Amino acid sequence: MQRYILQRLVQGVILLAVVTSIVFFVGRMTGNPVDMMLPEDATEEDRQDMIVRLKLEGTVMDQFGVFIVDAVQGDLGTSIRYRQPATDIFFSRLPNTLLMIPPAMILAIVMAVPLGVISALRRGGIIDRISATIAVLGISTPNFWLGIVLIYLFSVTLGWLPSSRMGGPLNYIMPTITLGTFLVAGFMRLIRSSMLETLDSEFVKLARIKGVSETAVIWKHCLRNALIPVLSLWGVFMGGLVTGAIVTETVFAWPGIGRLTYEAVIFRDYPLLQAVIIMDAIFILFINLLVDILYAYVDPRIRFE
Amino acid sequence: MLRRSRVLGGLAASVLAAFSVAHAADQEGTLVVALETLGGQTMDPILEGRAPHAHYQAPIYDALIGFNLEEGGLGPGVTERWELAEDGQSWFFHLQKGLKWHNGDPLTAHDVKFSLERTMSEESIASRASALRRNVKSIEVVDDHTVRVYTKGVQVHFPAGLSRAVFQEGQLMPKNYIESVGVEKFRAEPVGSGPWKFVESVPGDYVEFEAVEGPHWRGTPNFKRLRILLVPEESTRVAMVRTGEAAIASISPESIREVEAANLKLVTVPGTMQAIYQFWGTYKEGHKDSPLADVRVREALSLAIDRQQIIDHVMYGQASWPMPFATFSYAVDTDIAKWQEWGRTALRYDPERAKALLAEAGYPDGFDMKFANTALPGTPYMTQIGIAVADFWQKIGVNVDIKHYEWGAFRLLYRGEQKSLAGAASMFRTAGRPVAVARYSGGFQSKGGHHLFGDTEECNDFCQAYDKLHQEVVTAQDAELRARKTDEMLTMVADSWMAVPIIEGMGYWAVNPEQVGKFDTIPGRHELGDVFERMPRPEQKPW
Amino acid sequence: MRRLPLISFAIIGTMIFVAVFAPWLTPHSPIDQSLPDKLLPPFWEEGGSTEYLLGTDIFGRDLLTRLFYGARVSLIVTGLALTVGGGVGLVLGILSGYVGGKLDAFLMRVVDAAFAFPTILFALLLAVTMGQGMDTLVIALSLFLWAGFARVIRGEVLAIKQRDFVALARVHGSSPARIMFVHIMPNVLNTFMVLLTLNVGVIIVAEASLSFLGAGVPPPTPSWGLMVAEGRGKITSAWWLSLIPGIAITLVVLSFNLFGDWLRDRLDPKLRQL
Amino acid sequence: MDSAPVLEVRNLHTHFFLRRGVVKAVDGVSFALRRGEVLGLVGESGCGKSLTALSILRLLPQAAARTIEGSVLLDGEDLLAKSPGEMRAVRGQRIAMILQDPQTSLNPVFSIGNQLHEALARRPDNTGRSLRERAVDVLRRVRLAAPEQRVGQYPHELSGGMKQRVVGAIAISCAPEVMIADEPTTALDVTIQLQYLDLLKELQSSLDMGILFITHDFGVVARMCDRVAVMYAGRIVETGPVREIFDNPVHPYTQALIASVPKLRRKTGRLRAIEGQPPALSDLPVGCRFADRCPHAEPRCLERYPEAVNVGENHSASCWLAA
Repeated sequence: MQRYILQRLVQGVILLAVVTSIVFFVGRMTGNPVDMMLPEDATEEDRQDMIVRLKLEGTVMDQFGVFIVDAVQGDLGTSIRYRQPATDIFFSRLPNTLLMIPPAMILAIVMAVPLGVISALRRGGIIDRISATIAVLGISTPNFWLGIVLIYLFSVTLGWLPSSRMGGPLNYIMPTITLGTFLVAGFMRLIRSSMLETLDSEFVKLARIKGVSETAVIWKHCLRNALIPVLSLWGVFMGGLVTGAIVTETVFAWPGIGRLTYEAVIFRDYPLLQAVIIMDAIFILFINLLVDILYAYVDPRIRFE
Repeated sequence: MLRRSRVLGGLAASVLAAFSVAHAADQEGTLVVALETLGGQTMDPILEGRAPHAHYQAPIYDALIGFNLEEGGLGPGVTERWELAEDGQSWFFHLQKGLKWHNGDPLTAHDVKFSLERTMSEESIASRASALRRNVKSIEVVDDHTVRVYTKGVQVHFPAGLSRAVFQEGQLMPKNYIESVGVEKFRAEPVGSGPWKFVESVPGDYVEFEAVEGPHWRGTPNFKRLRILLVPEESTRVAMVRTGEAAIASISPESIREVEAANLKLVTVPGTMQAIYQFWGTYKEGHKDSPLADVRVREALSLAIDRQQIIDHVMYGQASWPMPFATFSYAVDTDIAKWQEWGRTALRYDPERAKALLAEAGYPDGFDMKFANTALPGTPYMTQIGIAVADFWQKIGVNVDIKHYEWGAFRLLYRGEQKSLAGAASMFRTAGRPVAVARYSGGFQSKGGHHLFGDTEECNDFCQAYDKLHQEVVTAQDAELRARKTDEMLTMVADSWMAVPIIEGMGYWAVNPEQVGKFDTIPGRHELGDVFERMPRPEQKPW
Repeated sequence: MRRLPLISFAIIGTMIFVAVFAPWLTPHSPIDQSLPDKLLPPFWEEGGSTEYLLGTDIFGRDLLTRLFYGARVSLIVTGLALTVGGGVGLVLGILSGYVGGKLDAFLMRVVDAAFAFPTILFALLLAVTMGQGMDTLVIALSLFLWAGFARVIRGEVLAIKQRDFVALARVHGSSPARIMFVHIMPNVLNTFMVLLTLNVGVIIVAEASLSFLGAGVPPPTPSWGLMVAEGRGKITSAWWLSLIPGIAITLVVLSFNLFGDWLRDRLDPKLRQL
Repeated sequence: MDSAPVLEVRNLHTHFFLRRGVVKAVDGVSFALRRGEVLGLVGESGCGKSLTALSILRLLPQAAARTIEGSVLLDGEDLLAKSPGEMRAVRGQRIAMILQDPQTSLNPVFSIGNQLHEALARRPDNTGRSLRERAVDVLRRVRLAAPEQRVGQYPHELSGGMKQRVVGAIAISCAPEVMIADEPTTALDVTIQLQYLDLLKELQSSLDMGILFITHDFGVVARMCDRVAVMYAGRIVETGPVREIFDNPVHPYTQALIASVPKLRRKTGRLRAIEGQPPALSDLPVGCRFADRCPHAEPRCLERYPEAVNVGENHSASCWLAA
């Protein structure tokens, strides 16, 4: 186990190096923060001056060298736009995003597990149809649009909820739904199909033969098996979550890292972009590692060499 | 109409205090404003290069030169009046007396010298810092209320850059405070001299201010607090104004219907920008014989555009008929009436004439043309204007190959050799500034950023003639001469049809009438950082 | 056995039909503007006209026409992205599963990387680098897709590789390439087909999100995702702008999902974990 | 052998009601199982053996399958009349079952101990031993090596034979009156098969259970069973003591089955396969269901189904030839 974790960590570092390099070079192909700092009719003289001011002189390879040397020492540079250390900015925004993700996850689990299980049990029944509809709506509704419709419905028309921004518990409701919907849809589909699979299995039959109650058969024997594919496809959901966070944070004026990342791209704030993507990647890799360890715990058949 | 001859430094500062009779006891409530961007959200003026400073720095910092609040353009600020020395090589700035920083220190000429020097310093990334460095020779404190700035050569438009009507470089910072507490502390707890004091800034979320208690020359706030929120999504901003969570939100013309349907107020700031299109590198080898190099074709393309339709339908009626390139009603050294008339006739919709001109130029069946569509920060609706313009061109038989560029990507295209833009048209804009010639420099001078007439290596007769004329305008000390030369410059560019105004845009604001009273904006300045202090509460001045 | 999803076929068929025959189905152009006719509501609403059955957009363009042409754009983008992304995923998945060892370890780490890297940001970066366009969009969406395909296909191949016919082919001296692409590939095509249909919805919605962030299909070209994104600010004053293309997306995604479920049940009842 | 039957199935009909028609998978099955007896239920796959077993336990696989007629008497109580809750009390405690494939019949994500506990916990034990001790004990009774270690292990760590012993342990954990063994050795290696059959025999005699032993293999029947019921296309066609059936099979299907078992062949030197396919259960003929494949078929075989007739002591057959 320890060896496995170590191995994964080493792989993670290599991966980070690759991702970082890609971001470094692709980022620099997309434009230049200098241009974003200057008025639209600035002269070449103004540009050169600003380049010096922002310490962006030298070839891309020179900059890369400086970046690597600093990065190895934990310094990911200073944000061009905010003039602060990029990692400081990341960590000041991170808690906001971390506050948004768990409610979405909980929503997804609270809705998807029972609906997925029930629709598998009553295949073709009313709940199956309703949850199939929810799933398709969840998959096919772009979440920015869902967020805006929610705002118009619950804030503007009904006046029940604050329209956006962080704040009290009520402020979390709409962002949670917006971010959680596609998770609900995805989880529900998976749980339903893997429940169907396990319900047909011999061990469920044996459990029933043993006289185990139907409740225990479903929620203990089936569900635990049905959750395995959900865990194994976790990475896919994580990717979706990052996308969802960018969109949700934009719609709900949520000062999190999704929005920060987006702005770093648009503003060509290279150091910030690099820092944010490196930190995002570390975060996701770490979560994936945790999930893999959890996976081994849930499924005893998995053992690490 | 708005014809006037401006004598710089002629106005008395007391005029400005007309509104300000409010007292501390009369300040209540919080004014909440939702914006699409807070820029760098830094409270250090030398670290913010772009327009958002006029929203979230303006409340606490005064600028050396102020606004003409009614008409737009320059007016008195911390400097009551300013004048060019006899020899034209230096400017005198005479400061208001009795101004104080929020910490109680008096605001003096030493602060002004300190601020200008700090803005020009190595650590400054203010957008025009390099221009200041190039233009300023030295700064001298004559007495506590007089500063003299020695310029390199004659700089007749030098003070304009020190007003927020134009740029940010005139913002004043407290010398003693910064020198005693250090820059880091200043950035965390900034002290200014404006009508609002800094309270807090939460990155990516909001900036909050508190009204100063005593009367302030810019106007004494009627609200106790001012909170400026960052809300990137426009639909959300509109919703917030509807629910009353925000009193004011920036919008684009697309939301105008939504705002009116919801019984909100629409406030427009006139003359904030011109949407234009321009032709790049037509002077270059390989493009000299292209259709766009023919002035008749370029004129035809302008005649093909029904500007009234764009104003009525793309801008929902909230835009004006344009004047010549970068020229607004508050422009200096300009015969406004003449050029308004010119706009009406020269920029008319005349597809028949357009087709005739095309035929005359040898393109009766049209031609292929590349058109780069883009929107500059703060004016997203430019993309839609671009789409509409392309459609009008298509209708007179031009085959327009329209491609969209995100602004940062477009920015790459026109630096250096402009290879991928040469021979193509693109959308562009000119911001609402009183001194047109500054914008002409970037557009048409051979050393300018766009150099549409020719570059430093390839400057034909026309290009050289323009460079010469431009130099005459910026060095003309005599007002009358300067006006005449400015007129010649406008004519030369207008007749070239190289950069053509489409419409004059506005700043658009959705306002909840129950949250804030009726207020006036400053023509040409989209941002409201210099307006907040004069906004009444709804009961003080209902809509 | 599930019944043949006739309604799904009908909807998918309609979409393909209108996409292919768009120019003959409508008198309007999807791009030419008629500014004075902007924002007309659908014909059944007050102020609507039968000339523009589903109303007009902000440039006075017929919404129905744009929906037809949008189907075309959405189909092309989806089709290409699935072909490229799915194809790469298929080939790499087979390679990874069959060859195994270091190649497998390497490819699976790359798949992890693809998941760890927020794909939408890469799409954004691409869009700002290359300029918005269908080509950029297809590349971005393909990058988004391939890893998922590769992972699932690899799993299938691992199972298939144990089966007798593969051993037999090996005994007969078939080359690895032949075994992979002649013997194994046909056996994963079922899974592949199902993945394709189930990803249609994912792509259409991803395209809409990219449009929202300003990196989708460039206007004035209509795509359903762009139409929803552009109409989002007018939900109360001109609901048809975003709701109608939204409904179209939902119907098509629903159809492809039902079709995919049916296909999955039909091709392999065991293949439920998708 | 003359004791009252512990389990008696009378005229059981379990059908699938599908969109394309009714599948009569169990179509009038009757038999009786006595305490301490092993009754073999023999037939080709698909003849309804397993479904008969599941009908007894009322664990029909899908909503579409229903028992529409008949009765299942356990010590005289009709199981079909019981409520779901009462029925659950019967399963595991009074009737246990061993499934065919040990590889899939244990839940992969729970430990052996955990799966045993579920069964053990249902019967109170007054010896004061912990569940774990009882689990170890029951594993010991199925002759599983190192039982203390096994309780903590997961199914994938055990071999097929070991798993089937665990399944056996689960089955006997509540000392049931009846055990249904559905082809318990089919999936095991031949050497292990014999050991397992011996184990079942031993458990049976020690617990005095009645075992309903479902198989398609007459070789296993000969080894295990006291009596045998031969099933074909949803019905029992012949039933009787094992020796009697082997010595004197009456029904041509029984004869064919016996003839197909290599070791038991007597008269002919050749192994005989049964030609043809059983009839579709959704479209059954009116007459004898084996008539199509029967070498002795007569016209009356096609017209009417033969009633069961006694052909010896406790030996009956449904065949016109016997009548």
